Amino acid sequence: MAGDKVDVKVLMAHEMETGLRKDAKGNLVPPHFIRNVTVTHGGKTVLSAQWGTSVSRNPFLHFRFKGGKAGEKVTITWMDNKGEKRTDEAVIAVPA
Amino acid sequence: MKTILSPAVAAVLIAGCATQLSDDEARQRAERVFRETFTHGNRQMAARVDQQDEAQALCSLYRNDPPREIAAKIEQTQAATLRYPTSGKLMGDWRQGEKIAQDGYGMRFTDPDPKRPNGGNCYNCHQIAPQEISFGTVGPSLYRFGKLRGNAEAIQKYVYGKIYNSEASLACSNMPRFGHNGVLTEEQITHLVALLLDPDSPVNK
Amino acid sequence: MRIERVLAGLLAVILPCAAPAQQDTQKGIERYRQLLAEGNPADLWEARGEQLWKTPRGPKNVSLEQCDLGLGPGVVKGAAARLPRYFPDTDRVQDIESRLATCMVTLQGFKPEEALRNPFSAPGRHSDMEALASFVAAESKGMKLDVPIRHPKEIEAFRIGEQLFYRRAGPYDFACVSCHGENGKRIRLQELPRLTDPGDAQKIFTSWPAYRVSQGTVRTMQHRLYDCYWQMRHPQMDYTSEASIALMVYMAKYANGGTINAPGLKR
Amino acid sequence: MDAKRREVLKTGGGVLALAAAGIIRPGEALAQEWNKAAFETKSVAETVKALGGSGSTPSSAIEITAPDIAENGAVVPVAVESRLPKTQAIAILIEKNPNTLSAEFDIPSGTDPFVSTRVKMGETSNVYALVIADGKYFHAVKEIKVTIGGCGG
Repeated sequence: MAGDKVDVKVLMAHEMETGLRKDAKGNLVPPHFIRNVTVTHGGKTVLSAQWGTSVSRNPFLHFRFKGGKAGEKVTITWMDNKGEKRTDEAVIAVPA
Repeated sequence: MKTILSPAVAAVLIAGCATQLSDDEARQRAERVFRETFTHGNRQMAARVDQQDEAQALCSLYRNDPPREIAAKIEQTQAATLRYPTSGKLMGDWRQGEKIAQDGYGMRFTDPDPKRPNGGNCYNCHQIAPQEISFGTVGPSLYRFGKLRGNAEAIQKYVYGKIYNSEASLACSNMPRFGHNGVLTEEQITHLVALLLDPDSPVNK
Repeated sequence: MRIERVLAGLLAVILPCAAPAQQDTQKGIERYRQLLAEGNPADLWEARGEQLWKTPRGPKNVSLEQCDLGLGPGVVKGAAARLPRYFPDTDRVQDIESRLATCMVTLQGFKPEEALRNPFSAPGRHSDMEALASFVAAESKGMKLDVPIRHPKEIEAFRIGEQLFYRRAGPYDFACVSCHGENGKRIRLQELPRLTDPGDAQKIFTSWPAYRVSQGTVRTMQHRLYDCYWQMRHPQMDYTSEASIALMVYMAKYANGGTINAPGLKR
Repeated sequence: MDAKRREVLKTGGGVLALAAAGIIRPGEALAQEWNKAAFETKSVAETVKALGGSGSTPSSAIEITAPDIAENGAVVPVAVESRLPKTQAIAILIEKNPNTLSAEFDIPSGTDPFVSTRVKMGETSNVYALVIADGKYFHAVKEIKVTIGGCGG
């Protein structure tokens, strides 16, 4: 069995600062944004993305891949321009 | 038994009183609560909202629907505040008028620069030039205002007066009294008159 | 609102209301909202709020799990659907936020000023209150709003809120009713709910807290009122003030019966 | 990663992951490629070049799903689906933004040639979906109007 098509929706908590916004004192806030997003499943990359500053704050990502089975893990990692990194895992749900 | 019962009776009585809180009592309590809710920041601003003027107080009291004689009184006193430009010129530059109509800046507690002129917020409530698709509908559409009415002096005076003090012609209008309340200057109002009445304004194209 | 009745003669032409494009604009905006509904970033706040709720914090190092939100200590399911309400221990009518602050003080040992210090987030600065309120509201998702207006203090709050709703003041002459007194009106492209119409009120009141795309964060009902007064050119509304809660009770009277759909997603 | 939440919020063969606020730590190895030059481009033609193409051809096999009007430019939903065989990458370009390229996605085999995300738009602009398929460059374009919302500035 090839497994199901998996619908992946991700929300990420991140400011996604453009570097163009000024703070209350009128100083430019330095850019701070996610540059890379990688999604893996079973050791295989199922999506990799490069982002600029114009991806919206608290980014949303939706895509689909084939071959995932209920109960298996999907790993999502992002890294921003300051080198901060975060990895989350989600389990593929049992089809309704 | 009596001693146990009496507090319950008392409670019922209190509840009875509260449900019968008269409008005047409710209003007095609301005034106190209102004054207690803006204790931070700019005191001048707080003083200005604490103290309603006559029109504000009457319109609040009658929920913007005053009886005919009260409405007439409001319109009379508000008409007496109308001041037309000393230059006699009522129509300014529609291009500047468009900018003022778009601009929502001014008089909020976070607005820092007192040197920047206040905006008029006109598009928030009115359709004006057709190019701006993001317009409000709280007020009537002003699209083609001058096209339909011309720009004779009488209509210029009417528009100027409406912006200066809307309640001079309509008691308890939802529209701020921009001139009377010191939101917009005489000159700014003449630019808005032009936006609505100048044949070259996009409003009338 | 009353119609223009003094325009006799001079300005008798009533304009056709809007250009034909208006319909398309409205459809475009609806489509925009429909596409956004696919993922609500408020879910992130809800999740963080749940974590905050369950994590021992404060000088007493206890969680908020035993907080009494009106249905008894530890009952969070359905509590938001009955707020604001009167609480005998504080002798006040309290909303979600004011009650959460009470629990932070009584259960966790925070000072009152600490509990109320950071209600509204700013870029780079989270607000625990926004997260906690999102979680608490979400725990009533799908339930019917049933705010009690029975206790004398609840009734008094309603009466005060009613007065405040119509109170015009400031350089713009605005009251709440200036924008929320008629059906089918808009500011720019945003529909304005008529808050005394159950049809509108039931949809609106029940969708706060909400993620506001224009602000990139979740905002609470307290912030909604604070922001309204800001737009009304009033001074800064005190957080959890009696007036703010009175206005909520007034709105809740018309919103009761609506289904909780919080945290919502708004412009 | 101790304060991490692992929850599956949606059923039906899908996952909804919340990469929520929590413990963040500087990344270790995992040096990842980021095409700085491409993200600094100021026009569609420059971006295509920076992504390795010499030009691109319009294609009706690329579908952009986005609103005609955005209520707020800070969050504009844009989805791109390609029906071009051997789609390798999808990029989203916003012509009138200070920097044209917004996002680029590599699509390995087994992944649908479809992505949906949200972008910031400074003003009304054409939005381009650029697709690299079988080594060739194709695009579709859609105008999205950005309106002034709320009570205005």
